[in-house]
Amino acid sequence: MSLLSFTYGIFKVLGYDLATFVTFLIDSIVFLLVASVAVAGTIYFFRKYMARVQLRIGPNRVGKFGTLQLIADAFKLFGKESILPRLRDDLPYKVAPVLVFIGLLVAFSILPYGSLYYIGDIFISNSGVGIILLFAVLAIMPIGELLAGISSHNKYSLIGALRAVAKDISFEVPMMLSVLAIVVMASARTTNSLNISSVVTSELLPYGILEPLGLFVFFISMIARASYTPFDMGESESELVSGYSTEYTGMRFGLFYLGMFGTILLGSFIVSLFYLGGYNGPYSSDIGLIYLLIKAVIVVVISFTVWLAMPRIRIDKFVNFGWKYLLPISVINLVLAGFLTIYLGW
Amino acid sequence: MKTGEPGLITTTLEKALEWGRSNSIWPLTFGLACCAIEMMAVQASKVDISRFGSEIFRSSPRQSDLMIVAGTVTKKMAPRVKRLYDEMPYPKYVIAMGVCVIQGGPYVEGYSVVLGVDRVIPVDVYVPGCPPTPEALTYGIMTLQKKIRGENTR
Amino acid sequence: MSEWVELNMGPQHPSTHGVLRLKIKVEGEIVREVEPVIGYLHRNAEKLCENTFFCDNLLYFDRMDYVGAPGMEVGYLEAAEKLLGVPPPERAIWIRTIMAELSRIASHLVWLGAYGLDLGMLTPFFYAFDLREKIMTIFVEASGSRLLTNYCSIGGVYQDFNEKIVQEIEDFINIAPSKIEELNSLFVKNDIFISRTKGIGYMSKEVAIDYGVTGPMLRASGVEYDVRKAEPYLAYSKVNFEIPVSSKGDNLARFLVRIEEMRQSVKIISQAIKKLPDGPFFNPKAKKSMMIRMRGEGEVYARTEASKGEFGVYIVGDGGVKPYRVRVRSPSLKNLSVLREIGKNVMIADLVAISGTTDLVFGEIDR
Amino acid sequence: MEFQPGEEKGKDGRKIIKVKKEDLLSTLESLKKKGFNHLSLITGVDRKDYIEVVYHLHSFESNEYVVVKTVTYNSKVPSVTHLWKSADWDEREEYDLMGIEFEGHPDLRRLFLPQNWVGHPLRKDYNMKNVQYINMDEDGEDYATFDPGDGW
Repeated sequence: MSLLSFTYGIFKVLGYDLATFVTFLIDSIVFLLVASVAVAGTIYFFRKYMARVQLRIGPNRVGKFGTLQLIADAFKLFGKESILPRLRDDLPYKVAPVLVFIGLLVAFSILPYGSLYYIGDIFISNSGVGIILLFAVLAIMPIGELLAGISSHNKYSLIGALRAVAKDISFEVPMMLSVLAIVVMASARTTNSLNISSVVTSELLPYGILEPLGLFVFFISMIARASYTPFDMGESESELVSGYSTEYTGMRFGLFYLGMFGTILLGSFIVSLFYLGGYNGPYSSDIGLIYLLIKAVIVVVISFTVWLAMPRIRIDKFVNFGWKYLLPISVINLVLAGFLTIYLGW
Repeated sequence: MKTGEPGLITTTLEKALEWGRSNSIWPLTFGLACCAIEMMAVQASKVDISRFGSEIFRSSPRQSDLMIVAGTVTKKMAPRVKRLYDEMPYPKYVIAMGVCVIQGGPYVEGYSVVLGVDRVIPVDVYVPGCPPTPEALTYGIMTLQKKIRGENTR
Repeated sequence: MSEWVELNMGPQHPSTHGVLRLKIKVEGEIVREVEPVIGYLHRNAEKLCENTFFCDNLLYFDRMDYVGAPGMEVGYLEAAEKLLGVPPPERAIWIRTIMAELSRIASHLVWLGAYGLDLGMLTPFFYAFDLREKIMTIFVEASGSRLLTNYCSIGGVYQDFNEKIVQEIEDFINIAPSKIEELNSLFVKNDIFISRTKGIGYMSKEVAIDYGVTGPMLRASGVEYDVRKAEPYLAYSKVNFEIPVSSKGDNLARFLVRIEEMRQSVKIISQAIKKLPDGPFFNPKAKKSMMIRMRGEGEVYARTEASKGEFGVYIVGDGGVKPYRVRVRSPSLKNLSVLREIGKNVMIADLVAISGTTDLVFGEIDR
Repeated sequence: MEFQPGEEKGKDGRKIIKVKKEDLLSTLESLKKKGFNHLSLITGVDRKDYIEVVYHLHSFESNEYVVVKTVTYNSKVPSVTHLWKSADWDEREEYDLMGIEFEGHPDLRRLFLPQNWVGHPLRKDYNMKNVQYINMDEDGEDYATFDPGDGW
């Protein structure tokens, strides 16, 4: 029983073809809405959490406790004038924010979310090569940042884009190696070790305990992917004004903004799925989603705390760090994972 | 329906937009002089501007809605103020903070001070004081909110 | 040469603390040349001072270093009172010492918060401003104004310290050290902060002296020079304090020197509040009706240690009720001019970090 | 009051050395050799028919302070940037506001005001009624105009 078959059961009267189509359509729409609301909730939570950390109150004028703040922001951003720089590169300039946001949503729809009482397993796509797909989609988002930086005809944006690319190159390889270690370990227990849900189901002991080095590398990579402090060299508010998104106005900027927070949430889900045991636990067939959500929220809080407390690292130091520390660590991690798998039979 | 009378949906949308705009004013990080310190104090813990949804100080004029002209505008700075104002997307608002910005303040007799920023850009709300207290600036922002919503500010 | 890209930072830029404009030439990420362009806050204070009474000129000095206004007032009055011949009574001297030290802490706190923002740390700013609010309440209680106090006046102070102010200052002394430690540990216990500041922006002793750098920047380069010790004014010869000196000359040294200065200032205040003598708080020669009739002749140069460095005021009087010429030695101007030297061949991110440690306040640079 | 070379004590107790313009450089050089390595301030005082130029020097080693004063009738003074780098911006500022030309300064431009600003504001004969405006060209450089014109 899964979300898909649950919906399919409702529309069964329409016949197989139509029912399948309607099922996927409706599920995707519902899913996109839920994902968008979740991202908005992350932003709201961040603003409240930031305020608390900084001895402030945070938004409290719109709605109870300011819960409608994000809706107000969205309305305002929709109503803003869209200024297009005169010397822009038109197509990339317009595509870039969409690319970032679409990449984010697609990545959300690849993940499995465990199960909840009557709805059953919650997923949209249970691809057999989910891990490859996920990281392929994640690799789209920096392309959006790069396009935004290059096409807006602004020196700050250009430097921001160059930094973003330098940063991406230096953490992608360690990130992929640490994921590979997970696939290696999962392959001992499941036949389909590239499917995300079978990987998660196979981790009776969270992989974060078995390979803490991998967790370390992966968490840092996720911070760098979402690009907040200490690794927000692409935006670097105090140096490059706003980095690659300097020239963007209105909702186009809003998409970048959503994309950033969405990536934090996405990263937290991925970290808790791969390294913290995901939705496994007692009665996981009933309340697996709750386990996952709790873990994700914890990771989100840790991420925000890191964001608020850390200064920005310099780009060359990060590149150094990526190649000189993260890469060897992730290689060691991979070797250890192979060792564990072969000799200890994990 | 008579022509020229806005329909229900239009008015509702208009109201919603006004509500959104008034509750999510993102100021530009733009401090000129003394008043900028009080503008920073408005961000800080005691007078917390984030309650009104304005804590996101954007440093790029492209993403900000409100320009708080905080501090004396000199003649050398005035073209820049105007350019920054031009770079902001509509709808945009300006708060003139402090007497220097309103009419020149103590520097009114000088040779290099603009006698009021309203000679360069249009101003929505004037906040007098030298410098205005953070509370005064907060009141200015609340007045601006009322103005955006079309309420009577008196 | 042709591959260098010209980049304009400012006058509106989040890291320039006001209206500094840096014309920089970058090669990739590395800054090859930096030229500060100033004058965007040139408010002709020196000219206006010539057309205003001695007593009213104080307001232009308030607006110079606006984050530490009482310190500037003290600087002006040191010169003006010598010129006019109305020395302040003992109690006023001690009150001014307390106010000057409070303003030094306030100024360093603003700098600390802004420096955190420069480096991308969001939170210390709020903690610093939270502590600064305590000083602001003292200022409000004493003078009625938060920022530009206009508290000291020729021949004394505007009004006496009452019980409440003394109580508030004592409260501040009690909480300040622990809060300063907390702020300090927010920064120095962070490895990334250390990597951003240690060894970055090195300024040698020779360069610092040659460019006329003063204040914490000079002391961080290993010169033990503080006007409070070298030429004691106010009550500084009667209190115990130390001058923090570091020989490292980098960003971290400048940071630590400023933190230590805050601690020393708290120490000075706690001594001064105990020694605060009774007596009149203004010189009867300078009562309000006499204020605008005071005449000064000759020339006087007085220097004080403001939060940014050596703040000098040179007043020439021609026997009239208004000064003939007022000239201000602005510490930030000299501290900024050295940026051409130490801001070369560093990365853009480091340039921001370096210009952050110079602690610029534009009211004082451009005047 | 006629200008006489010599030494005197100021009202604030500082030693004032008065020198002729021709002897200025040699005096300052010998002072620098004596250890006065901190040039604190350069001031120009417009005395209507001549301009006084005042140098404030300090020595870190011996903690001494000395004021050197000279006068110029044609508003030209030799530059001391080769002795103290700190003189660079001071001289530019005095050139900007007081109109003293420092001969031998490597880069004598106005510091605060745009390059084509008319007059030197701190001169006593500067006409404040003559309002000038500043505009910005495409490259971000300023120029002063008497015509309010565009943007004002």
